Amino acid sequence: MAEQARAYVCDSDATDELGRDRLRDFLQQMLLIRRFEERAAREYAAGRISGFCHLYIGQEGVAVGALGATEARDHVITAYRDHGHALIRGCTPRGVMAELMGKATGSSRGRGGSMHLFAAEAGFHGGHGIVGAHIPIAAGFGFASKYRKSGDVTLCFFGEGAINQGAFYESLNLASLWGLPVVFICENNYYAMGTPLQRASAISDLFTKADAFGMRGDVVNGMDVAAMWRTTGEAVQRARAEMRPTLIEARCYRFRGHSMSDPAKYRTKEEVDERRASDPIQLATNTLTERDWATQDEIDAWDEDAKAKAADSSEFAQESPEPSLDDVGNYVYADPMQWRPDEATFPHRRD
Amino acid sequence: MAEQARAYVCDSDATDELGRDRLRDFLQQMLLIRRFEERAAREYAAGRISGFCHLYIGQEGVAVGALGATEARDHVITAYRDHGHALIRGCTPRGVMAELMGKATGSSRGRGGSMHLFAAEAGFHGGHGIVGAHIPIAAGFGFASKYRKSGDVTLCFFGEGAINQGAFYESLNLASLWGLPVVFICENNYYAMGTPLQRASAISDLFTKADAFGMRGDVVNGMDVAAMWRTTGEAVQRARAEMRPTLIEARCYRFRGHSMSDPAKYRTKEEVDERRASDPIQLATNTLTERDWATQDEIDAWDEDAKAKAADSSEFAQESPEPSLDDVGNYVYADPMQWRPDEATFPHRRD
Amino acid sequence: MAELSFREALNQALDEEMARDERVFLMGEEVGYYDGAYKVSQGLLAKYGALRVVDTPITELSFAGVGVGAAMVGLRPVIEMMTFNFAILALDQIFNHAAKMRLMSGGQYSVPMVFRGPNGAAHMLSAQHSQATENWFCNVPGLKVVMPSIPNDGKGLLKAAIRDEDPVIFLESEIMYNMKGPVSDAEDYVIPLGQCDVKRQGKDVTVISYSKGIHHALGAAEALAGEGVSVEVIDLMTLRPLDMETIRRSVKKTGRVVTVEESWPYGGIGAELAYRIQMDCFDWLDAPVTRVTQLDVPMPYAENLEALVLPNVRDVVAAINAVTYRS
Amino acid sequence: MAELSFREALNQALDEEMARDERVFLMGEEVGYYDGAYKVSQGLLAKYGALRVVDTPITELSFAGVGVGAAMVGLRPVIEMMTFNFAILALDQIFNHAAKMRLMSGGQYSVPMVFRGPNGAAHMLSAQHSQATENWFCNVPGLKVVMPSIPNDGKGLLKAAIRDEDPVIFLESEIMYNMKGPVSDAEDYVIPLGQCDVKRQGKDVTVISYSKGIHHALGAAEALAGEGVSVEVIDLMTLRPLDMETIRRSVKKTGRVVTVEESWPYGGIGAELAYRIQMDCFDWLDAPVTRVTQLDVPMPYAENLEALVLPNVRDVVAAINAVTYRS
Ligand SMILES: Cc1ncc(C[n+]2csc(CCOP(=O)(O)OP(=O)(O)O)c2C)c(N)n1
Ligand SMILES: Cc1ncc(C[n+]2csc(CCOP(=O)(O)OP(=O)(O)O)c2C)c(N)n1
Ligand SMILES: [Mg+2]
Ligand SMILES: [Mg+2]
Repeated sequence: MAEQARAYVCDSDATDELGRDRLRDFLQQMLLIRRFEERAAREYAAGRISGFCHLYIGQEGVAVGALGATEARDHVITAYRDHGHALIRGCTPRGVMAELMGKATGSSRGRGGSMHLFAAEAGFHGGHGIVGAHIPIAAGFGFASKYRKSGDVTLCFFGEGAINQGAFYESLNLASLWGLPVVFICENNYYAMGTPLQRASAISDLFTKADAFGMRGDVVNGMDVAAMWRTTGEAVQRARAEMRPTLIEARCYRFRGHSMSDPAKYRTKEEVDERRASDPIQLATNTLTERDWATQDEIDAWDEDAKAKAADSSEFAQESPEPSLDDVGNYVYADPMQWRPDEATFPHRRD
Repeated sequence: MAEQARAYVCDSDATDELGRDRLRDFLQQMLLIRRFEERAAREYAAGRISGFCHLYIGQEGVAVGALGATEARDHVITAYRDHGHALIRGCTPRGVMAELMGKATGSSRGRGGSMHLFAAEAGFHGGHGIVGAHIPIAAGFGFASKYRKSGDVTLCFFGEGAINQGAFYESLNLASLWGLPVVFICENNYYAMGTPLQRASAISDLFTKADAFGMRGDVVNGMDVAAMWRTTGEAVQRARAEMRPTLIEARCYRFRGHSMSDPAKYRTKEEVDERRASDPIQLATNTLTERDWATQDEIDAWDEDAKAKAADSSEFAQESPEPSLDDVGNYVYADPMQWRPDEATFPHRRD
Repeated sequence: MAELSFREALNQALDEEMARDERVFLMGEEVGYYDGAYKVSQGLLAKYGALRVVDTPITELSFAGVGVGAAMVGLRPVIEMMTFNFAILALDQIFNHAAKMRLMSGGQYSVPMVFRGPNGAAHMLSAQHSQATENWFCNVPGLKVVMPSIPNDGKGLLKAAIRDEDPVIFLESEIMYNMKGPVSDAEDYVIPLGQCDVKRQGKDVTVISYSKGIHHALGAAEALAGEGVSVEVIDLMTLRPLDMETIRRSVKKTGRVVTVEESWPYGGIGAELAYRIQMDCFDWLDAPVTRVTQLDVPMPYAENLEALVLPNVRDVVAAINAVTYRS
Repeated sequence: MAELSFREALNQALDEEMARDERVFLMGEEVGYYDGAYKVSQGLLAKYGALRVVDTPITELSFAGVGVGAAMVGLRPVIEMMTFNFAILALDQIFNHAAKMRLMSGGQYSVPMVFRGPNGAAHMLSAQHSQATENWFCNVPGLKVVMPSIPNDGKGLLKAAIRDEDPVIFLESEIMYNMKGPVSDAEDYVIPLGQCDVKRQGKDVTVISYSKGIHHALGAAEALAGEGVSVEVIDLMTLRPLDMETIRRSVKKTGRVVTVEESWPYGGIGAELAYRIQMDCFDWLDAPVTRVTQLDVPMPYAENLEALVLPNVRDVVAAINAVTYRS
């Protein structure tokens, strides 16, 4: 994998299959995520965003390639490193940036923040903060698909650190035992906060854990959006047609720290630079230009467009109002009245 | 396995290794467990024992063979089906029977009952009721051995139903990652209450799950006390000498219901009868007599002795006093006074 | 009114709701082929099939999560915990997911599901199998908590819980499944959540309880009636949210309150009731609100110790005597 | 007295206890090579090595269990939960095993261990990362619960917790690690568990709190001192077991009580204190015990909503005014 990860262009067979138009589209999606997050990082530095903020920079190929292999009716769920998945699955840049700034116009009305983005209508079910805990929830979506014979598929993303949580294993067993149409995608960026894979997992070929549940396991270069698309596509097909789950290990890398507050002292500059050579955006760019599927000018224009969208989202978010204090009792129960004053502390708090 | 499980005698190589004296000893231990539990079942029917009572009848070969491969300094822990392990690892028949009857003379002073037998001095650490939850605790014993470089080994027994709990996988990962001297012994009796293995686990060769953690996995006929002894012995050696854990799948069968209250309608009489043919006590008996390592008269005498011990334990237990009500606040904290009256309800309760 | 056991009443509720709404399914350990560890789901597999009555491996955390996911996309799961002692393994899905999904998403999701099963002590099961877990759930906003005391309420409340748009923790008493009682024959009998029921009218003392405790309360009321003490017994039925109106009305009438619960005292239901009552009815109280709870110890196995640890009619009588200064 | 941050004071306690007793080890996520997610364990790996400062995979349930097992056989584990929001995954090991092993075995085992880490809200972390979890632990017999409000107490209490023979839940405030304060230079500074500390003497009102709430209480006391209201502030320090003597003495002096906590109200610490105070000091109370808590909602992300949901000095002032009938 390491070899392939350093490759200069996307896998050529996968690229042939993917085709010009989709690869052009994928690059634009990756650029949007990249520029949006670079903007978010600046807003964070400027103090306009607070709390935990986990950037996806470097891993864009995984979400873009994988989601590119799904249909609109399919379900998607991931952990707290969710900006990328959200932006290409139902959340607008404005909605996400406003959410990061805790505004009423945010995609979660300012209730969830960076870690809890959702777009229920579009089948993007979050945005979750407890490592590994959303994996059984994904199995629940798969169960619902089987229950309704609806033919839709669930993509569940999680980091390699989540693989050590019992919920991961329990869910794989249920998915295989019951035949649930779920694709489990482990985004192996080799670090869980400051802990490298080898200090957390007894084995390093994580995709082989699928064997313990009689499930298909695949490994793919997550920095290669075309390869990611192809491997996920096969798994989605397996889920939709045969009701069989798959575990995909997508090897990738995050170029930034774990969150905005992490100096990432646990890895060398050399290691990071080496991995930057396989930046998914660079790979896609090289592939498009080499094949004359896009000119550098076009790509620069896409880049400008992405930056413009990011800038617009920031303006929108800054101008947006904070949530109304009167709504503090909403969204706890279906009926806001279920939130009884006498279950709270002092009434004056709501004056 | 099924084939072997129906074999008429114990594996001959294993038996050669084990030798005459130890096999004679093993049979006596199995007889003690068997007769003790038959007695316990009668006491239960007579209303002298209440609560949950899970009999080990049919699985004696697993505990006797495995524990026969350990040293006194080693640690043992199991689930609620613990009478067998307790009787050959520090608990007396009197202490266990008194515990089952909830008497002050019980091995846990009447606090634990059938599911919570302990003999701390002898390294028998229970007796636990939450399926799968004692597996991480076993890893903790292993961690302590590594921490102290004490060279002792932990045997952790659990049912095949526990294999679907996340704690099982988490613990295997820790044991392999950290190099803990723990032998994980899955007593696969094919049923978890009324749920057959194939309706609970996506795969049936459970020992292969060890691969997911870079750990050695073995399967053995748990009805064959000699084979059980040999396989466990190798694993104990691997743990003690190389600090490497092992997962052993011991295929066995319980001849009684899950607990005293289970009619076991989920399996046929034919299935049970077929499995009775490989009763571990019968296998050991056949092996000893065939090899002229013991006469039937000797074996009958051992059997009588086991019955006598069971009868004695019952008399002892019945004559024993109930725990004193004054001690209700003991064993909650090291200092009984930590249990403050004002943290309880009415003082008169303790009058 | 048919005379039914708690088990049968709950079974009827499940059956009727599954027949009424095909989004409703039951999932848990041994709920199907075994007909339920406590036989509450008897016959449902045969009637509704394995897709709607789902046996699970022993994996509480994850099948609870499967329920949360299924509810998020529109199904109405009823997740059976074989006993709530095991639900402790699933608390992350209940506290962090079921209870918070609506809020975290700014109202994009409802999690209409029920976690149900036996709770509290049965008989001689020792510490790990005898816990009354209601306190923990009552503390968490986003959850509703329901605990019926008689078969009739069990049926009406379970049907309401299944139809509720929010996650409901429905706790049944592990030793009351065989208790019989009259159950409404109404076509579609539903008891709204969030309301207390006055199980016995009285004027001298208010005893507030739920589930098993109601029977201790009624027993004490009966015993003291002879001695001229008129006891009002309020059945919370829904512990969260609490119906304080009914409670206040009673307390302002009697001025004396005893609470009865099987859970541990610290931060229990009695503590919460005491807080609210002394806050709302300070000038009406003639005696401190007095609670009867389980002793503050893990449950021991021995029969005599277990009996000592659990609250009983005698304790309630003693508490009533205390608040009426008869002792 | 050296001026230390909470982080430094806790680090000293860990360092001193590890130096004093080689059975003591620290285990958790990022405690070693990363020097701790909140840097409480800074430098300990370098000093004590990887066998005594152990980084774990993300597997809360099991490393909590490893701690229980190690404690059962004589070690003294300090298990760090990166935050207690994640400890929910480990509650089975804490409730069903650490808290019950001694009882279930009839006293054959001690489980001398500490579960410690940040608790409560930090700043804009939303619902899953902002929980004050103390209620749940306080409810469970077999556990002790400790929550320091200043660095000095943090050091003295953590050392006592590590030496205690029972499992101790030691909850630190996630946003107070940088707070500085004088810390005793005593050779071996240990504050016994189970005792309150009167942080400010007063005669008109008793405010009972712990951890972060103490600072709201002291702020309110300061603010009201000018208006001639003399507020006594009691720091529980140990929430379980509760030191009722100190509390009763104060309440009998002031007759008015306000409790302050960051957790949710239902069955909270304030509820328990209210129960015991009205039970023990019924005739001394001039006003209902009044609690200040977090609003009864999952924590929202937005800064203004979070500020509204969390208790603050203004709330405590309002509560004091209420119990003194000044409002
Ligand atoms: C149950 C739980 N434990 C710990 C944490 C704290 N935490 C947040 S992210 C993280 C690392 C996760 O790493 P990985 O799964 O590889 O995802 P990545 O951050 O690399 O995308 C940890 C330990 C948490 N959020 N939930
Ligand atoms: C966490 C948990 N869930 C459910 C139960 C109820 N229960 C007790 S034993 C059992 C079956 C366990 O089967 P297995 O692990 O195969 O052990 P066996 O009984 O066959 O020895 C179940 C479901 C429990 N005790 N703990
Ligand atoms: Mg990672
Ligand atoms: Mg079994």
